[in-house]
Formats: sequence, C-alpha cells, structure tokens
Amino acid sequence: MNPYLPKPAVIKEIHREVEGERAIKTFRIRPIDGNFDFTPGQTAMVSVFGKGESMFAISAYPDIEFTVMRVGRVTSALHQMKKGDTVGIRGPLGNGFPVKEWEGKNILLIGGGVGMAPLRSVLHYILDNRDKYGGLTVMCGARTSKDIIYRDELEKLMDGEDVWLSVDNEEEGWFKLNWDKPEESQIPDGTRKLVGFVPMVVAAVKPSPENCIAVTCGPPVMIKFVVQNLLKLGFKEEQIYTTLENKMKCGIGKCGRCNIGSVYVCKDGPVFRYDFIKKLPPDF
Amino acid sequence: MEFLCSEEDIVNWLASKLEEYAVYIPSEYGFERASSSDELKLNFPLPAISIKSLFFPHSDVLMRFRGKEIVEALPDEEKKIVLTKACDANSLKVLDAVFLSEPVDPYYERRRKNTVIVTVECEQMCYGGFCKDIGIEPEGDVVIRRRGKSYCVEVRNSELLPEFEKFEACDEGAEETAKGTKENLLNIEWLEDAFESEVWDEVSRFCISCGVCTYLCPTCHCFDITDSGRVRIRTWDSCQFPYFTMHTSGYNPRPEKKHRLRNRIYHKFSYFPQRYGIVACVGCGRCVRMCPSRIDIRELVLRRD
Amino acid sequence: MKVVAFLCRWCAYAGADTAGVGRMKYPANLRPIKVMCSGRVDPIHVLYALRKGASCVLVAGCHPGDCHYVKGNIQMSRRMFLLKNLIEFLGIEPERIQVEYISAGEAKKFSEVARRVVENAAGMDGSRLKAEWEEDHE
Amino acid sequence: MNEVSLENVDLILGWQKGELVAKPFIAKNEEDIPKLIADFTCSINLVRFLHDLEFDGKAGIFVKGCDARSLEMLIKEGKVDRDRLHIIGVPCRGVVDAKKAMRIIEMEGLKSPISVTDEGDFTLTDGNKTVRVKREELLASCCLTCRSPTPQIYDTLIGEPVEGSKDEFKDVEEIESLSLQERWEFWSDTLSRCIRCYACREVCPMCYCKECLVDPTNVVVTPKTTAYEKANRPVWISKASQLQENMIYHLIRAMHLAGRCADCGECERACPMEIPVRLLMRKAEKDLREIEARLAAMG
Repeated sequence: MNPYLPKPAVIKEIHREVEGERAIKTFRIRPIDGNFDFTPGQTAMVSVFGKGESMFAISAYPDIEFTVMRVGRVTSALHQMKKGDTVGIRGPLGNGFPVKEWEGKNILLIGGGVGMAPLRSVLHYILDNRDKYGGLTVMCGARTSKDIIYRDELEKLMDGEDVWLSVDNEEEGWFKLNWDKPEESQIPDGTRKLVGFVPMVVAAVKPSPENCIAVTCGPPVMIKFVVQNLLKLGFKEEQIYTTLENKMKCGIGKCGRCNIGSVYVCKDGPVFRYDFIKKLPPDF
Repeated sequence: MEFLCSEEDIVNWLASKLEEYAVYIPSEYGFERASSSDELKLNFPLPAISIKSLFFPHSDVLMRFRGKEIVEALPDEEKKIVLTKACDANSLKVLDAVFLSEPVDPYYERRRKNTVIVTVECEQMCYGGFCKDIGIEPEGDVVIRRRGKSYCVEVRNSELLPEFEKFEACDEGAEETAKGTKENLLNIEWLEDAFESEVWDEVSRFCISCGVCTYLCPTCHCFDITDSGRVRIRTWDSCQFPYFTMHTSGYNPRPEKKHRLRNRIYHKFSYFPQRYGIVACVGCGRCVRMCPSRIDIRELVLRRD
Repeated sequence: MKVVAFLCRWCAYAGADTAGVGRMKYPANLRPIKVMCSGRVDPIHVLYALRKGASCVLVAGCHPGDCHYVKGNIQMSRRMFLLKNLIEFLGIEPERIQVEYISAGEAKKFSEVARRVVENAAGMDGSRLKAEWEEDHE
Repeated sequence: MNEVSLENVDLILGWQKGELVAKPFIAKNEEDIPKLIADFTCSINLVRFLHDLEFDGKAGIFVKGCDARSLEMLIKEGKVDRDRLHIIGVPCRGVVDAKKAMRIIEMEGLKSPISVTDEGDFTLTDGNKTVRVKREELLASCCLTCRSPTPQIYDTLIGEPVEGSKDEFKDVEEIESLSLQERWEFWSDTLSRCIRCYACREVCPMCYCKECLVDPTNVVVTPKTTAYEKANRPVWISKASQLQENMIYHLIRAMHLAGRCADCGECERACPMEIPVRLLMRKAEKDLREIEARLAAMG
C-alpha cells in the first residue's frame, strides 16, 4: 500500500455552515471503493488534484465529513467544488480520541469556532453509543450566532442533552455573562444561549470534574484559558484532552514539519492529553 | 570474514558486477553511475550531494492525475552497488529508520532494496568532518580498509562471501590496531535544558535561512509535497526556510531563525534519538564546510579540548 | 505549436481588433493576452509562456513616444533586450522572444507581424525551456 | 584596530578570525575591538546582514571595495539609512575563496586546524606540512577582475588605497564565443546541478525581497491576507529541481539584479554545487555597459 496515494472519493453533499470572507462548508465524502474505517478525532488528507492536499479533521461519525474554512489554495478550490465532483482522500491518519477508554464517564465537549469540527465526531459517536456513556455536556462558542457551525444540529440536541451555545458579542435573546466575574453569573433556568468567551462559559456553567472527561478544541488562546478554568474547577490534567495542529504535508510522520519535540502531530496526534502536552517543548 | 585484496582485485570484482548491477561511484557533485570499468576506483571524493539523493532524490514524481484517475508513479527497481564513505553509509541507518518504519515509504523502499553498499574507510577525517570524533564506524555490506599497499575487505553480507573466498584471509590483529580507541567527543547532554537558552540567539545571528546545511546533509530528510500541473511531486524541503512550518493562516510556530536552527540541532541530537534510538548526524562535515555564514555545528555538539 | 502574444491594450491589441474588423487573416495559433501596457510584461510572464510550451513569445506595445503611460514600452524593450541576450547566453534562440511596436491603426502591420512570428516559430523546434516533465500542456 | 572605536556607534559589524576564512562578528564592547580583523580571509559581504540588524543610533560596518558597491546601491534604493551608518572602508587585495582552499587541503591531505598566510602568494600549513599556492588559485574569482578594490564610500579608511584592474569580461566572452548548442550544453550541465537551496539568493545583499517571485512557498501572509489572495498566488515555477525550472530561477535572478549587482561574488562562493552564478550577472552587466557606451556615443 502506498501511503501517499489518495483514494478517489465523491462529494455527496455540501452544507454551508458560515458565509462571508471566512466561509465554512461541510462536505460529505464517500470513497469510491467504500472502505474507510476510522475512530472519532482522526484526520484525513483531502486532495484537490492539481492544487494540492490538506489535512482536515473528520467531523462526523460514521459518515465521512469535513468541515472546511476557506483560507488558502486547497480550501478555496474545495469551496468551489460541487456535489458529485471527485476529490482524493488519504487516511485515516492520526490517533483519534480514546473513546473506548472513556466508556462509563461523563463527557464534556468544549469547542470554539471551526474547532468544533473534530468534537462533532466524538459527539456523533457518543450519541450512537449513548448507553455506554454518562452525562454529556457540549459547549460551543463562536464570534456571532451566524458563525456557529452545526447550529441546527446542536439546537435540536438541546432537547435531550446539556448543550450550551455562546457568542462573543451581545445579541438579542442571548444572556450576557458577568464580564469581570463570570463564575458569579446568575444564569436563568433553561437558558442555554450565552454571551461570553468560551472560557467564561466554562467558568459560569461550572461543570463537575467528577468522573468526567473534558475535550476542548479551538483557537490556541481559547484552549489555554479553557484549560486554566477547568483546572480551577478541579479537573485533573489527565482528564483534559485537546487537539493540536501544525502545518502538515505527508501525514505519516516523515516529512518532518509538524513536529513538537520528538512528537509528530500528524502521526502521534492530533489528540493529546493535557499532562502530555505540558511535557512537550514550547515549540507550537 | 575479511580478505586481503589489491585495488585491482576490488576493481575487477566491481567491474564483473557492471552488467547485473548499476554501480554508483561518488564524483565531485554527486553519485554517478559508472558505465565502464575505467571509472571504477577506490580513491574518490566525498561528493557535495550525499548518498540520500540515490534513494530520496531532490525531486520525485509521486503520482500523476489523468482526469479522475490517479496514476501511481513508483520508480523502477534497480540492483545497485554504491561505493561510498563511512559517513554516507551510516546515514542510511537514519534514513531507513524514517522511511522504512511503518507506514513504509514505497518510493524510498523500491530504490533502497537490492542495494549493496560498499564502504571505503577514510584514512583520516576530511576537512570539516568529525565522523571519528562522534564514533562513526564504517557500515555496509562490504567494508574496505587500507592495509599498506593492499586492502582488507570485510564482507558482512554473507551472500557475497563466495565471491571473495578465493582471496587470502586478512589477519584480524592489524584491524584492531587500526580502529584505535578514540574517545567519543559527542557532547549533547546540555541540550536537555537548553531549549530557552540564549545560545540559539548567538549561533543563529548570522544564519541566512538558506537550505545549504539541510540539503547537503545526508540525514536530513524533510520534504514537501506539491502539485505542479497534473503531477504531484515530492521535493526536498528545509526546516531552515522561514515558511517551512507556517500555517496557511499566517501563524508560524518557528518564526525566527533561532527557532529554526534550534529545531535542526534538537531534531538531530535529541528528538531523533528519542524516537529512533540513534543520533541523526554522521559527522560528514558538509554543513561545516559549505555554510555561507560559517556556522559550525561542531561548536555546539562536540566537547572541546 | 503555439505563440503567446502580450498585446498592449492601447495599441497592439486595438490593432488586432482593427485587423479583425477589417477581416484581415492572421494565424489562429497566436494566442493574444491583453495587458494594460507592454511595460507590465514581466520577464517571468515570458519565461512562463516558454516553460508551458509556447514556441515563441511576442510582446507588442505602442510606438516609442506614444506610450499611454509615458515610457512603459521603452522599459519593456529594455527588459526584453536583456532577457533575449540572457537566454541566448544560455543557448536558447533569442528569436523565441519578439518585440514589436504596433499602433491601433496598423491592422495590416499586426496581421503581417502575427504571420511572420508564427512562421518563424514553426521553423523552430519546441522551446528548450518547456518543462516536459510536468505533463500539463494541452 | 586603532582606527576603530565604539565611541559614536552602538555596535560594529565586522569580521573575526575563523578557520580558513573569517566569520561575521558584532563588536559591542571595548573588549570585542581587538577581536576584529580585516584581511585576505574576510570574504563574507557583511552588507547583507544590515537588513535584519537591530541597533540604536548608529552602527559601524566594515566594507571592502565590492561590499561598498552593494552598500551604495542599497542606500540608493532606500533600504539602508546612510546617516545611521559609520562605514569603515577596507582597501582589499583580494580575499580567499574557502572552497578553493578546501580543494587544495583535500588534495594535499592537510589536517585541521590550518593556517593561511599571505606572502604575495598564499601559504597553507597544518604545522607538519606547508603548501604554497599561487595567488590566483586561491583568490575568489571576483577578486581577479575587481575594478574598485578600494571602497568608494566610507567614513574611515583603514590602510592604503589599492588600484583596481580593468574588467574585460573575458569569462563572459569565452561563453559568448561558443555556438548556441555548445552554450546550451554547458549551461544544462551546470544548471541541472542546482539544488535550489537558494543560498545564492539568501546571501545576496541585493536580494532583499520578502517574497520571492520564483519560490512558490515564500509568500508573505499577514492576518489581512485574504483567502482569495492566498488561493490565487501564481506559481511561476515548480519546486522541482528540473533543468528548466532551475534555468528560469537563475534567469529571473539575473534579470532582477541587472544593473544592481555589485559583483561581490557571494552567490558563487555560497553555492554548494559550484555553479558559476556570477557569470549570468556579469553577462547582464556587460550588455548594459555596452548599451550605455552606445548611448553615450550617440550623445
């Protein structure tokens, strides 16, 4: 097997998540030969022939979906593609979340912006195997309500699960958290839509660390403060998982650009436990 | 097993292989395929471009796109004999560790298998080189050492043994004395807590972020994959280039040359040993000799007397 | 066999237009590219055309003194003179790069130049600068 | 170095002793001053380092004749502020090319450390063995045709001015005398060696663009760069080290340096594959001079 060779795959469905300059679309892709087994949190290389390939987190389970923000050459080319077009897909790559290990525990998913994408695969997996897990809490934040990806899906989920949405700027109908002391915010019962940065939401909602696994993904600054607040709430470093990202080319730990210390994010990651990340050299 | 041969014997043996094998011999700039026995000799320079170019060339077509079809472009298999020096022969251990570990790189593997490495030991370290200082010993299927006017040929690949049995055995005592017991001068323990050290500002001050050190290095193996027209190619890349690690968003985890130089040193002497158990430097001295800013890696990793 | 022609929007391209209106014939393998000024033509554009398989490149601008941007055409001619000399120095026929001055009214001159350049290109083998390995040249 | 002091400058960009050739050095304290050298081993053109040198007030810089030419051009192009520099001119009798020296060292089997002395001709010695080398054999190729070895701009001049030689472009003419086919063979042989390490570009004081036309990966991306912009950057040549791509790279570099090249020879000394990079620049220079002369004759 040539690990550099992508499989041809067909775009089955395209869903527009966010419009505008930093547009986000979700692509459902099916490899022509059908085989593609992965665990939540794994990634794959998506090729646009002649333009290049880029690494994306798989954002669904068991469907193969990629949520792609338009930022560069490959992503722009992807955004111009239509249903039925052919792309290349190479993977699954990386380690994925240890979802089996987490069975019987409460799960807390904290996502910011397009960082919600890898968490959605975990979410789908847990919903598929709902009886194996304890409580489920989802916190998803974005700049404005229009920037929240998977909003419909998350709003539907609010009926049965503990789902919190948040935006950075005030919007009508959204409850504003105490800006200086978020932990003292009096969130009215039943309110699930908040105004405040994601780390503030964590501080305000105060999820219990008891038998809980926290998974966070988003911009580096957000991750930093979310982790700080989780630790304040009594979470242990071993209870916190996050994903890292770096520039990647090969995806199989050979091309040498995504290393943090001796770890290759593409092969040994992208999922890392926080106590492990702390031991890495600060080179990311 | 070791055999005593003259230069002529060895050249004749190589010449007898010319038909079955592609025999590569170092020239000034790189490895060149010998077309006749006249080109075979045991006295050759250390080429500017290292042995890696034979197995991991600068530019390599990975695949071609024809419409929706993806056509794999694997290189042809080739039986090779490569004449080389100890440093380059050792670098293959490093490259093998990277490219032949799971998942195996088929482009490298195809070129690498069926290769017979014939290493000619140097009598003295070349200018800028520090192989013997860091304990590099000749590696390969056949190791040739000079013994006065003749050569002691150590055949390590048992398949080749029958071809040498006609020669007289080499007495082993001579070999021991020649090896000597030189102290290993490698000094890399200090790297453990030097990540934030000011040393990196100091050594990288005149670095110009070119790719000379990495491109010439026999163990550097970073590469880039790009699409060019309907062809996907793999090319050498250098961790010293400013945009090597830059995300598309513009964020760069290693924005300054001190970060990049630090990464190169750590990769060779800390990260690589952690991952694969060997130091990724063979002391060939190419980077020392060719650095346009005269940055000398020996000052960082060798114990000074 | 193809010839890429960079034509100044103010004169040579207008000249080509006039030639078209006047139903003057010129070879179809001349591929015109409209530029705002012949001075906009960077050496890389010319070399890129050759790399992509063009046999010949024509750069046509206004007559000296007539440049819409005062001296874009003069800069172009200097640049192309140097580039021609350099490619000749590397062993590539300098005739691969042709420089002409054609005004908007000179439809006849345009069709003559086009024919001459194409004929000239037809007489030469493929350009040595064509990147054969890339396989992207239709 | 009695002529040099840190009185009016924040630092001095100079050379310090290195093996074979001098290393770049920044003198910041009085103790550093004696470490500064200026001799036949100072081949590195320090002007290139001005682009990212940080200093308060003024900086001193050592320049040879050719370095001064590049500095002059940078001042003209507004890249360097003349008022913030104290230029220390060093009349130069030619510098050693490290690669040429290393070739002799390998051939003669000299052992490190090696000292080089200039006695009209050069002497290389490792203590046991001494080799005398003709001056021309060890000098950098650009020194053999140097027209102004004495800096044309300076604040302090160290030593006596040196007379330049007349540059007759013999090396260029040699290539020009070949047929088209022979020239192609020569250049395809040398340029197919290019590994695109970009040392020639990075070492060049005149190649200061943040974004290089021929390097598809080197694009300047700021937080404001739009996705459209990033997606549509032209990739003029590929990263592959193929003859045609290499040729276009070197042609474009020659075009961009035509009339600006100071002929300091750094590109050629930096090239690990010994490609005569200078030759292309000199061809452009020669043609430009011919045009100039023709225009002057026309009045």
